[in-house]
Amino acid sequence: MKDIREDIAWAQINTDVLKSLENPRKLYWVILFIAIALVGVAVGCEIYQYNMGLGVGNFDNPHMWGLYIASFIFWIGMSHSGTLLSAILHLMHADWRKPIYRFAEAMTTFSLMTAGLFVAVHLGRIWQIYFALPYPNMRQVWPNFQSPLLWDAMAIFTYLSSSILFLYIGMIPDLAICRDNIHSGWRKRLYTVLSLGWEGTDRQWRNFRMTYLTIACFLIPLAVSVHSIVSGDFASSQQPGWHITSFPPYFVAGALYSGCAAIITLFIILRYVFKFEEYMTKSILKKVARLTFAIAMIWTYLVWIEYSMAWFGHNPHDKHLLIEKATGTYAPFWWMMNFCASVVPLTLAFKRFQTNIPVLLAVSLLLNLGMFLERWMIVAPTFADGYYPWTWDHNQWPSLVQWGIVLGSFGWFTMLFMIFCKVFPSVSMYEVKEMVYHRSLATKKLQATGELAAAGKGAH
Amino acid sequence: MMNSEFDRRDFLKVLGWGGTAVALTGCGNGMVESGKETVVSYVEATDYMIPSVSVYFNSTCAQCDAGCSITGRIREGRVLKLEGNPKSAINRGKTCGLGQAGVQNHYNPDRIRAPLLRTGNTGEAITWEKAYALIDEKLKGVSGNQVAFLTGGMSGHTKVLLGNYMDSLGSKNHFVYEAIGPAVVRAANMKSYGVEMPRFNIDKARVVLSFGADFLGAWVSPVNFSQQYAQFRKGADGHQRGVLVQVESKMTITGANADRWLVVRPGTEGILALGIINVLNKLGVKVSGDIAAAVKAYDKDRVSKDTGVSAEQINKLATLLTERTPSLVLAGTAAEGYAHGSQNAAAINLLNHVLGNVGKTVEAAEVVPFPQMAPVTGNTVALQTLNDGLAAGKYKVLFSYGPNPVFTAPGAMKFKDNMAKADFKVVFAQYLDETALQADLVLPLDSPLEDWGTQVPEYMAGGAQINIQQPLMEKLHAETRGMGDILLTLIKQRRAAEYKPFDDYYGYLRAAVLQNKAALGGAHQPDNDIFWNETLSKGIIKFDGAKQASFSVNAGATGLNLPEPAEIDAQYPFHLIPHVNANLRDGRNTNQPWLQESPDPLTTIVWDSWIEIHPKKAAELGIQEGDIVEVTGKNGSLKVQAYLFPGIHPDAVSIPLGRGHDAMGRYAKGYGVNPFQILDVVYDKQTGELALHETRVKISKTGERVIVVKDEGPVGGNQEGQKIVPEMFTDKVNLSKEI
Amino acid sequence: MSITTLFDNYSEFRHRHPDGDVPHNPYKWAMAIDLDACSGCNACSVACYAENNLPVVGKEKFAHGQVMHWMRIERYWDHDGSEFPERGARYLPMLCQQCEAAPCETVCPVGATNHTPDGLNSQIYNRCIGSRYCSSNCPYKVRYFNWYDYPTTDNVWPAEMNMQLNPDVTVRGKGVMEKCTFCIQRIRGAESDAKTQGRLVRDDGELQTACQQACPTSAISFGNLVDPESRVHKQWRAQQVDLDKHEQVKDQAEGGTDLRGYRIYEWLAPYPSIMYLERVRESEI
Amino acid sequence: MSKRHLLALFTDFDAAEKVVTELRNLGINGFNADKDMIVKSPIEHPEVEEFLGDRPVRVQWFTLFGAVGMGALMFLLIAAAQGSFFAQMKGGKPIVPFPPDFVLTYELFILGGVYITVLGFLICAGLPARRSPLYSAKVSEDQIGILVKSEESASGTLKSIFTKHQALEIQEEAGK
Repeated sequence: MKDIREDIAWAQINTDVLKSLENPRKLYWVILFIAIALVGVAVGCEIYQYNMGLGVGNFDNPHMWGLYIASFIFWIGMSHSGTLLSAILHLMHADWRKPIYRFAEAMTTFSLMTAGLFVAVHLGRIWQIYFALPYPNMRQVWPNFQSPLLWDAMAIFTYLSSSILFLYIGMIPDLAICRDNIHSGWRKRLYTVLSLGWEGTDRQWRNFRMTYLTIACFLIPLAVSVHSIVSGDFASSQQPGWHITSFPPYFVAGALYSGCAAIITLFIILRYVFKFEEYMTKSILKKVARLTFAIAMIWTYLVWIEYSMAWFGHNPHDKHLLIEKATGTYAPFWWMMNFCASVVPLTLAFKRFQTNIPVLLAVSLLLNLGMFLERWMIVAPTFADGYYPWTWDHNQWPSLVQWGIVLGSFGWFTMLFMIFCKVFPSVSMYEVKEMVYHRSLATKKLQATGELAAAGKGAH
Repeated sequence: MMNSEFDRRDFLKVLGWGGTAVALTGCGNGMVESGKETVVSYVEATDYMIPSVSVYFNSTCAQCDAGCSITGRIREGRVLKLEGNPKSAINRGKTCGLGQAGVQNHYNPDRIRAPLLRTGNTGEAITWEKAYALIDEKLKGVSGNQVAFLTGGMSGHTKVLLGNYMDSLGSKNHFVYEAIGPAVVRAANMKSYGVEMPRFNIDKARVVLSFGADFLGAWVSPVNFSQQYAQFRKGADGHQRGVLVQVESKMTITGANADRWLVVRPGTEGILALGIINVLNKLGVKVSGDIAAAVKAYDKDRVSKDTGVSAEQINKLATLLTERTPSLVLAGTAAEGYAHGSQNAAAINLLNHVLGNVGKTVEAAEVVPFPQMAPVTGNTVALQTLNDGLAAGKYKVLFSYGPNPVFTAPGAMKFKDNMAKADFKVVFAQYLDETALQADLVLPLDSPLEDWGTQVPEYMAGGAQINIQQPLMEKLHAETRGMGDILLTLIKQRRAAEYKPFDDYYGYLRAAVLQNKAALGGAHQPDNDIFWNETLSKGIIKFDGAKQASFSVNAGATGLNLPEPAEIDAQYPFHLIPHVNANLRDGRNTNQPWLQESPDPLTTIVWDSWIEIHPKKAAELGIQEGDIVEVTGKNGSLKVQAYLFPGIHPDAVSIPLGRGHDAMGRYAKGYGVNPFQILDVVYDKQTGELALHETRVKISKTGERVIVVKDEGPVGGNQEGQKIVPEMFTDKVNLSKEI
Repeated sequence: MSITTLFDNYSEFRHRHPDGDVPHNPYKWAMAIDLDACSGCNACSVACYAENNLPVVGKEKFAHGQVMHWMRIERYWDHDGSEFPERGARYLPMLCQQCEAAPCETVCPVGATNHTPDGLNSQIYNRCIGSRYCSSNCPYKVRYFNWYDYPTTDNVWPAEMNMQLNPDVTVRGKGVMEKCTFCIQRIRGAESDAKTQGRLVRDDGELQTACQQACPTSAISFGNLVDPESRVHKQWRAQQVDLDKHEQVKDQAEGGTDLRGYRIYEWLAPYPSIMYLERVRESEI
Repeated sequence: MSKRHLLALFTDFDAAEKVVTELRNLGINGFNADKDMIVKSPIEHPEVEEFLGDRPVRVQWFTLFGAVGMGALMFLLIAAAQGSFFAQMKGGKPIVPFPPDFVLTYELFILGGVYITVLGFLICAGLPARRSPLYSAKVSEDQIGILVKSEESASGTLKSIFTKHQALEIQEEAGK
């Protein structure tokens, strides 16, 4: 199977990647346009909701939360795979990550930005959102540090800013390349400023390596903590279906899961629109697919743990809720969720699908549909069948306003992401160089010892 | 009370100004902003109005006729809330939801603001002078018996004034109409006790056996009964907890609180009563010969067959009644609403005699020593007479004050059309209700919280008392008048000389009270002003040691013959039970949003009407909750949402009264249906009262379905096995020990 | 400065309700509701509307479950399979339980709902940003959210109707959470009166909640739980219900207890401040 | 005595290594191999450090300080903030509850760590930097550059050494 050529000239790498900043395929503009349109829809809905009050979202008592919180978790989850690829695999010296971690990292950043929006959209009084910030004030009123929501805010802020820094630091050498190769216009100025006068001197490289490593080390526990804390919003509450010990690992697994699926989707799109066939090779795709499959199985295991805890644990409320999920108003979505997220990934177990682009695209989209439903099925049913039977409510549906804003969030994410890929190199040039350099060294050694046949392409 | 040292009227003026000021500043209703009004500063506020400090004045609740005394909380000249007046023997500081909503009757945005004269189909606002002149003119050349005056139950000085006015017109046609008053029971009581409305000592009873008397909801004097009920339940003075058994075909809120709710076939309440007497007799309770003879036929098997109450239940009940004395038996709305209503009531009252409750738990109430002020109670006979008269074109001029006959009269009586036959129709009203819309001249009334008056409650709970009604704040609308003032002006048109000294109703009232100072307990107080202000601040005039009504006990069973239970009509298989909702009553309070949004105690439905069907029956008919069903009777049909309700006899369906207005403003119009319109016109054989429960209907699905708007969740009041409202039995717990 | 306070009052900061070292003093407001007396007539609910400026949301919004009744009367049936409810219905007035360890308090991101020194679960409207986490975490679902801006909604408080609004109580705008306050405006009034007169609030009806004052059967009693003279205190004592237990001793007794007092969801350990007295039915009939 | 710069470009690291080792071994006077020699490469290459001799990295100390300092400071501030609102007693919880504060401290520990590390990087790597006198875009593409600074006298020798190892290109600073 075709992989990145080891004898590819470094200069070639530069030119190829830099091309992506210039002329993508038509499809790029189509996607960008649709995305912007969706954002428009969402803005409209939000303005309406802002003026009328949240009631237009068709919330009620007890349905206090709806799609907003579900989407919030969804987007937070999406962000995790970026860290997985860039940080964890970096530490594990899995060099195949090098061509794709840049856009994964960008995905992290932008999905976090999207998630952040939902925190605001969800509030009854957005205009008072600064109350949640710990700013010193004369009355000495501070946010309530006991609230999981505040932990969220803190965790997300940390995660977002760290990811942005990580993304930026890792991009400096490439920005220098852009600076050196683009000779006019605002881009020239932009790259000149951003590259901070990088010249690839030994001193710069030395500190660069150490810094990159350190931040990677920080990001891993951070990513884990972020989604554990998000799960804390539910696990640390008292409600049936939420108050579950296994939630933190369950959420983290789910996060990595949807993230990987999203990577596959974006991988395929970028590969096409920016003509990256040379670098985003099928062998890489295969590895991501396998990774996704593994995580999918972990997630399935955890979700079954959750079900069996509800079923066999002697809590009538949890058990009732589980039955309601499977048979009640939400049953169709619940079953679809289980199908998409637990059954569909099985296709990834087959070699021929692991590199079949149309199949992978479809599967990855289904997986994320499943994961979105999963978040919704965590939030909504608990409101529909909480503790108190008198206030159970089985016919509340999110209004078009809610759906509009959720759709818009996808547009918003895609818009940011697409613009980023057009402005910045979405394949890390210097690391691809490192990759082919080290591989060629390895091959040379093998040739020297004449064991090329034995090793084959096993190196990757 | 801090208000006894100054003249109330200056005070009210002050209040009024303050009121305007705060209404505008405090509530930001835009008048100030739009420059229509200016803010009045507090710089020159009087001592009586301290910003942010409430003052309290006593008055009388006019939401129903029970005559609860209320204390209004007034701040910056606005009445904010009504609480019960603890001094009143009737409600002892308590209020019902209906009473609480009194302020919404007062502040209601749909009140009429000026006299309206009909020109074609529109009402044109005119001045009061013009209105009075018009009435005067219309009355010229009209003989007294061509004038009819329709009112609801009345008492006190307004009643006196009205009486005098009718005299001045030489008219005897004062029709007193109550759509849902207990008229038949009154008649029956008159027969068996010699008084229309005795005092019921629920708190003294150990067992209360109520035949459809919804005394916790809408019957006679609910707030008073509720308090007695609480006592009765606690088992006052060391007794064990009282037992409540409710016999009816459709569960009322009282039935919902009963220890045993006995569902009977509609109309067989009397039979059950006689059956119980029969069993009691067997159990050794002495009864006079004629009674024994009368009940001989009613052995428990037959009764059980007729009523559907198991023989075993009847036995248990009878035993209980013998074991625990005194008991109290009540005949209520459900029992009286049939062609044999009087018979039912008589039979039930007989039970009281047999059990020897008369004189113990059924007593004669004290009476106010001013017979001319005593209440006149309404009935539906009056309506019929009036209706016939109108139909025959006997009446040229019709005055209407209080009831809303166009809404509450059965459609089959064609009251609306007959009313049109009168040349000149004057309606005194707060709202443009259905009747007012038919009038030629509509005169806007003050709200009860703006008006003066006196009231003598029909049901005297403690000693005799006269309730004072006084304004709690300045008028909201300049062009409204109190009924007293209107009557005074009208009567001046006839007898100017006699009424010259009274320049308004307030003056009349004050004079009238001071005249009888001694009799009203002011003997010790030389100063009239002080006495007057004290009286007002009390809000109640009590007559200690007033004598009781003469109580003639008639325990005979003569003329007692109950019909066989009605067979099921093949064409119209269901009894339609028009249910009296404690909040909406006959529909005069439907335009008070709090009441519209306060859930019905049994179905928790709001803002709409519904028809109650027993789940078993509904299953037969394939009806589910929310199905729109068509209810068809001999006199028309209506479409209403179905609610499956276990607390109703399978042969009966029930629709609440009070909703279904097509007038009366934004909060009432267009919500629900009006079952009055499809009632069969059947009369009680003895009293000639309308028998509200005699209507037969059939129901059919229309295919439409709605989501029933109710507070109850999808599991319909199921606790899902949780400990939310657990229950104990009296063999396990002793309440009399409790605090 | 704040750090010094921290160190000075450290032990104070570490105590917790209700089983902490510092009891409520001098007030702990609590309720006892006798379900045997309650007739389910809704007077309390309407009184609450009148006292606390609750908006009437109308049919549409009620249908959407957006009703704002702080005090709701719940009607339950015995589901014993019999054809008719022969023992009547069961009524339960459900309002904010003013929990001692309220699930809603800890989760509010801005601390808009707190535990007051006199034992209330307070809600600060103008601090609330409407995250609705409190309601999500409330086991009783007795918190109500302003989904719309009711003061400016048609026919909620049209001209004249707005003159009835109680000046002692805020009119809530859109986007804030609200709930039963035990009529805090009355409580504060009584407390400060008592303070100026150098005494404690008496238990003689000087302080009544709106619902209690209206209740025709006097099913609701409200008062100061730490005042041994108060009716509420005596009732709780007599029923052997302790505020700071999530499992009462009497309930562990063999064959149950003959006492009626219980608290809903006691086992969740929110330590509700409202004790209900079980409904009773006659065993003879 | 003015100094002048030379930049030589080589195809790969091996070539560059040879040059560097040679320059370091024969001590040309007027040229200090440890101070005046900079290697520029398109990719990060550990070997470079080895043949360039030991040049220390100090970023990790920033990291340590940032993480620990920020964490500790924030815990104190949060606890102090809680300590100073008496109004916000939470039923069932102490006013200064440890678990939540630890969660926040944990986040801030990481936040501080990352921020200060980045700061440290900029300081240690001397970024943002003024561009050095001689630079070729080739360096960011595929060639290894060696930038040396020496006395006029030494520059000749250096140039010859570069040419000896087939430098692809030698840039020379225009003489002042």
